[in-house]
Amino acid sequence: MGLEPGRLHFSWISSAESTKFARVAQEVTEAVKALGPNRHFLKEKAKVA
Amino acid sequence: MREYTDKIRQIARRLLEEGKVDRVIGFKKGSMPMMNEPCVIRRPQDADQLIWDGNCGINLANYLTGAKDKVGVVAKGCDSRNIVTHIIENKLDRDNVVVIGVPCQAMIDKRKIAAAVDGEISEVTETDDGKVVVRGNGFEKTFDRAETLQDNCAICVHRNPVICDEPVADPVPEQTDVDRYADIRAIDAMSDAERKAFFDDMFAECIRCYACRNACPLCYCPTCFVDESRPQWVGKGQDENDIRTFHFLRAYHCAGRCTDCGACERACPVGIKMRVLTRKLEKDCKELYGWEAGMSVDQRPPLDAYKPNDPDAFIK
Amino acid sequence: MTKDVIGSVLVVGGGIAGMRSALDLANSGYYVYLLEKSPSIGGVMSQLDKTFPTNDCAM
Amino acid sequence: MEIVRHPRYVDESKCIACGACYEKCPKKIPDTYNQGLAKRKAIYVEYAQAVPLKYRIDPDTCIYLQKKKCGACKKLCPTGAIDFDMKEKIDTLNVGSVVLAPGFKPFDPSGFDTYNYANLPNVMTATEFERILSASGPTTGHLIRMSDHKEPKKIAWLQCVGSRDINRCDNPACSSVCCMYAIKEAVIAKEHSGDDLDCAIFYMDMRTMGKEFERFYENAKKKGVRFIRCRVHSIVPVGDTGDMELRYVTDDGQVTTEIFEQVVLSVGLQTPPELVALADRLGISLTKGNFCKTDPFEPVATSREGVYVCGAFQGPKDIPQSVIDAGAAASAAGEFLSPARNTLTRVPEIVPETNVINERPRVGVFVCRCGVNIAGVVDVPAVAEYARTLPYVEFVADNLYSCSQDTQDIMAQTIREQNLNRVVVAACTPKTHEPLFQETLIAAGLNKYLFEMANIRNQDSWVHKNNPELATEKAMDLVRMAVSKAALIQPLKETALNVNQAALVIGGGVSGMNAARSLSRQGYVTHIVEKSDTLGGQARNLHTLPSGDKVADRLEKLAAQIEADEKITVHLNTTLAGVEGFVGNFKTTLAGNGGEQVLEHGVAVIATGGQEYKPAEYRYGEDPRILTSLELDRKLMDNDPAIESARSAVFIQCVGSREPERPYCSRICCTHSVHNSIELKRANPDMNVFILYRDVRTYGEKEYLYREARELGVIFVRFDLEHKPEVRKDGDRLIVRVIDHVLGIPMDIETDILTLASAILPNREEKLARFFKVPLNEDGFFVEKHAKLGPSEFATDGVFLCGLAHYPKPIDESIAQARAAASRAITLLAREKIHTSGQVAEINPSWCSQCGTCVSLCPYSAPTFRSPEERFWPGKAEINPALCKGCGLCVASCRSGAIHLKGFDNDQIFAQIFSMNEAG
Repeated sequence: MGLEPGRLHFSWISSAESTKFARVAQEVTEAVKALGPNRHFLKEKAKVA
Repeated sequence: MREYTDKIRQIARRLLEEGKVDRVIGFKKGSMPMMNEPCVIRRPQDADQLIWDGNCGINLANYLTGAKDKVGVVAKGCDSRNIVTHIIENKLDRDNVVVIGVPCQAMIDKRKIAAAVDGEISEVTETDDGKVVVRGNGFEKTFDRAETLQDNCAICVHRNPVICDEPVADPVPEQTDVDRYADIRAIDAMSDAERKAFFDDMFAECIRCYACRNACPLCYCPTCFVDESRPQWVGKGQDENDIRTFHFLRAYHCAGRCTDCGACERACPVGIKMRVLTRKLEKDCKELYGWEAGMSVDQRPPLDAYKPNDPDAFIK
Repeated sequence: MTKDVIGSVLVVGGGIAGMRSALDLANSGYYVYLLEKSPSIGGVMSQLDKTFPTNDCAM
Repeated sequence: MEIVRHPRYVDESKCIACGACYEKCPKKIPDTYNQGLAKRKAIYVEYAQAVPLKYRIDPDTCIYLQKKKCGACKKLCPTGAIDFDMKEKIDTLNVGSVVLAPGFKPFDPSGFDTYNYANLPNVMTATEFERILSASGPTTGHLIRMSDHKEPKKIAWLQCVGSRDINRCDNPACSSVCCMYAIKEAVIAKEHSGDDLDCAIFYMDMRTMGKEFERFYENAKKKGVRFIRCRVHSIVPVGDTGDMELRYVTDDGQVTTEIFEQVVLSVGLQTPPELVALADRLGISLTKGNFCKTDPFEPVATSREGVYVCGAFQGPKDIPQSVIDAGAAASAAGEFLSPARNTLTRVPEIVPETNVINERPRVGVFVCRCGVNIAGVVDVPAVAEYARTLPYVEFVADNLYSCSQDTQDIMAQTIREQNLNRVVVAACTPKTHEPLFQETLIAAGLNKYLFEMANIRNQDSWVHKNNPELATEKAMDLVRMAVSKAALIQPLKETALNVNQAALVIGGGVSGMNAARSLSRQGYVTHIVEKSDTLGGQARNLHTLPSGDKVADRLEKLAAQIEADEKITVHLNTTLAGVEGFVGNFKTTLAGNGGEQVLEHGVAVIATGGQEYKPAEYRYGEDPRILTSLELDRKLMDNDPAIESARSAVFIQCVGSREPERPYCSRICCTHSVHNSIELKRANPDMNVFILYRDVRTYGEKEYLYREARELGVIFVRFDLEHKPEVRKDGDRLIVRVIDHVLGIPMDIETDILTLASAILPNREEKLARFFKVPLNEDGFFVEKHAKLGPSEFATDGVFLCGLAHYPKPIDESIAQARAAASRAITLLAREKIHTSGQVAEINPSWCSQCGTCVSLCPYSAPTFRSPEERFWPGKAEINPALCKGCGLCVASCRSGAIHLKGFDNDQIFAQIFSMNEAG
């Protein structure tokens, strides 16, 4: 639908896989940081006077 | 077509006479060409109002939602699949419905025809040799019927009714050599920027009239998500994000349920081709779960059930 | 069977079997003493990585 | 009973598991939890999820306890929990019964010099290998070998190390679990290191006789795990490469050598000497293999009354079987103590609840310092100050330790004095502490759901300890989010449902009768429904058990007990015609004997059994000398002269089992045939007896039978699926042809009795499955709640499972499971009332479109449709709070947005998200 790839991630992580959780969280954060701010589907904030 | 009409009238009359149904839903001639209207017949003597031709595209399952009385309904392939979905989703009791099954020879697209001629059309006739003759103020034009079909009918692979109590004719051959997803694959192959541009263009005309939703036999929620205010899932304005949210979410709500009857596109006053959304999901359901909507009253759509072997390749 | 039995049970071992047994007994209305020689319960199962056939995490 | 309480040297009531002591403890020692593969300190918790999460000092390695020096932990401990003066204490407990679940010890292979376990770092035991695979293990789940931390490319598993071995160790029994765990380790190792990892398992017989095990085995083969049938003699190091050479003989007799980079020894299960001593002290008898001796009809009773056993001490077994035993032991102890039920348990006092509905929110925020755990990083006073500025916050306090008993009392008092009606605690994790704080709310007269927690320790101060400013800012964000949700939370009601105290057992076989007897002995009225005209089920077709017991005698006794039991009603020739209701309140219609009858009951046990496969192969039915296993039993029971006169007998194994169309092992047939072969040899020592097998699966101590059969001269010939034996008739002669696996040539055996060890089939109780909303698997057996932890119950509350309906199993295991099912059922019945959780889904009927997605999707069958005749909202879906687990699946799936999850309402979650957004 035109959402940039890399902005949606899925992963199975069990409650005991803390290291995996940390790793996936890192990976997702880095992937999203690399993409930079979202360019699509931005809604202009309503301007309040 | 004449035989279909005669047979439908005959069946409807008999069902009403025998008291098997309280009413029959079918089509009657509209006041304008190519504008047949759904109609409800309650008395045997009114059965002769019923007709059948290439302008009976409206999905009559839409008129069955929540029916409590005995209803006879004229149904082509897609209508019958929506009736099945209705039965699965408790919108209809199988015992309350008599399906008058029409092996469908595809519907013609009034917009294609109107666009191909200049001037007001006064009469459209379909000939037995597969031609469509269009007459209007000072012109007459003949088309190959195959060229005037609705987009969804051209690629239809289930023309015969899935459930049928009163067959109108012998089944027609199904199309086996059509590619239902050529355009979907093209969109899949686009880059995200191209795809965004594609959808920007596609939704540019949307006026949020919700005709697509209202025409869809699957959209029967008492309160649609777009009308909810707590929480407000979708803004009410013409913001492009809200328009997209509406269309994408509506398509997702139809995932695994849509029969590609084409009601949404037919209803759209500005000609948005939103079937690419529902067909993308249809394609995924077929490829991932081997599922086609409305083919059996015993099975719920794949997204309504969990199986341990559901594909999960997208999960890392 | 004597009728004046004591309504408590000593469960020796805090592995999967001991824990299950203790929980069942406690939930059935008996006071349970669960004995474990190491400082925490869980037994060998807690040392396993995953368990077949579902490859669920053992923890 | 006298028990010794070993000193922990840490006061459990004070220790808050902050870890400050661990940080500073200077003593590093091998970590026993990680099989010595990693280091830990002398003060330690075994693993991060340990229960209780309290530190302990190892007196053997602690510098202070050994030399009276150091004491760093004592100086550092913020709560003063360290107490070096703790002494061993001897407590005397008066108990009515004892359950022994002391487990096993993995076999120590250091004594096997040919395996070089003691010398080669890359030879490890399977338990050590588990730790290597584990994310919480010494390598955080990276599959590397110990010598050089390289990722091995080739791993070998050697089976039966310390099992089925009388030459090098005295453990003749099979450990039952090693085949499966080796396959599992190989599969997981491949998942870790990729498909090109070469995994080879060297085995004697592949014993995958448990439920779904055979499929797992077949899948492992498909995934490329190599299975090599050979017992490897020795492990030889290859220079100083760290690699090892194995010599083995392939199926076709070729001697091969292969180099592996890692070798895993599949060590067996054995009873450690201290347990043997304990058994001696308790005066209970053991088997030859030092496992606890039990009777097949009383599988969890030791030789001493009131002392029960479960788990691997009863015999080598896997987790599901241990869990089944555990339930059985609990039930047996419960039966023994039934008159004293609820005499020693305690009931908490109830504080009346204040009505806060329609009150303006008055939020109290308690920010916890957790000693230095939070306050060392996060500026707690600043967070508290900030909390004061938030809307609806009326009171803020910071506590040193919110979880300590005195703070709890103060909190309850504050809630009362300040008239607080919502409470936020910013502290550690709700996973461990939410229930505690909810208790405080209850004590203060507040509904326990008027509580929200912000995790500013585990998710903040611990992970951002190097960035205090950021951590403080994040703590403020978390508190703001929690407060914004708290303002919107509502008190939730937990409805209480009465549990009907009667039980229904479906099936009157050994399993059903045992389940019923356990239920009745614990005081519950029980109904048995049996479709045939007698009790006994399949066991009626069995002759003797390996223990020598005549099944008929024991069965008769059991049936007589059932019939004499006043609390048990037996309904013969009866089936179920319909089931309504749910846990605690079932209404079942019984049909039979010319009428229908409605029975109300609180729980149901499904014990519908199985049946024998009637073979279509091996010329079954064409000759009276070709029998199924049960038909042979019948002949043995009737002392048929054909037995005595037979000169030769052949058994063919795996008839209808482990075939593509029935890919499961029937578990009992190997033992059954081996046992019957012994019976035949005993009846006629001159008879030539052959057993044609694929793998001999005489697991556990059944291995003794296999040995005995071989000693008596029974000949075992192996075949494989591609070369199955052929049966032909030559005139009057019945001939079986099999390809001898040693010689590789066809061998003709003339036989007078041909026994086909045919599969156990499920009864495919589809109707029953629909009635109770419980699933059947592909093979037609019922699917339990959890393969490991819930083998005797269903995911549907109040419905339990045992016997062959679950999976093929011998009588002792069926009885254990029957009693386990009863035990699980009793935990429900004993409660008399069930309280639903407050956090359940609720349907707004005016928005419900009746599409049925929730009804189809819910794993717990909580949503149903109202009757179409109902006056209000006919036909709409509704959720039974007694069945709802609050998982939220229906909420997410509802297109109409009609379902919401109480306690996690959209507005509450949105409030949290929107207030997070302010973080910028």
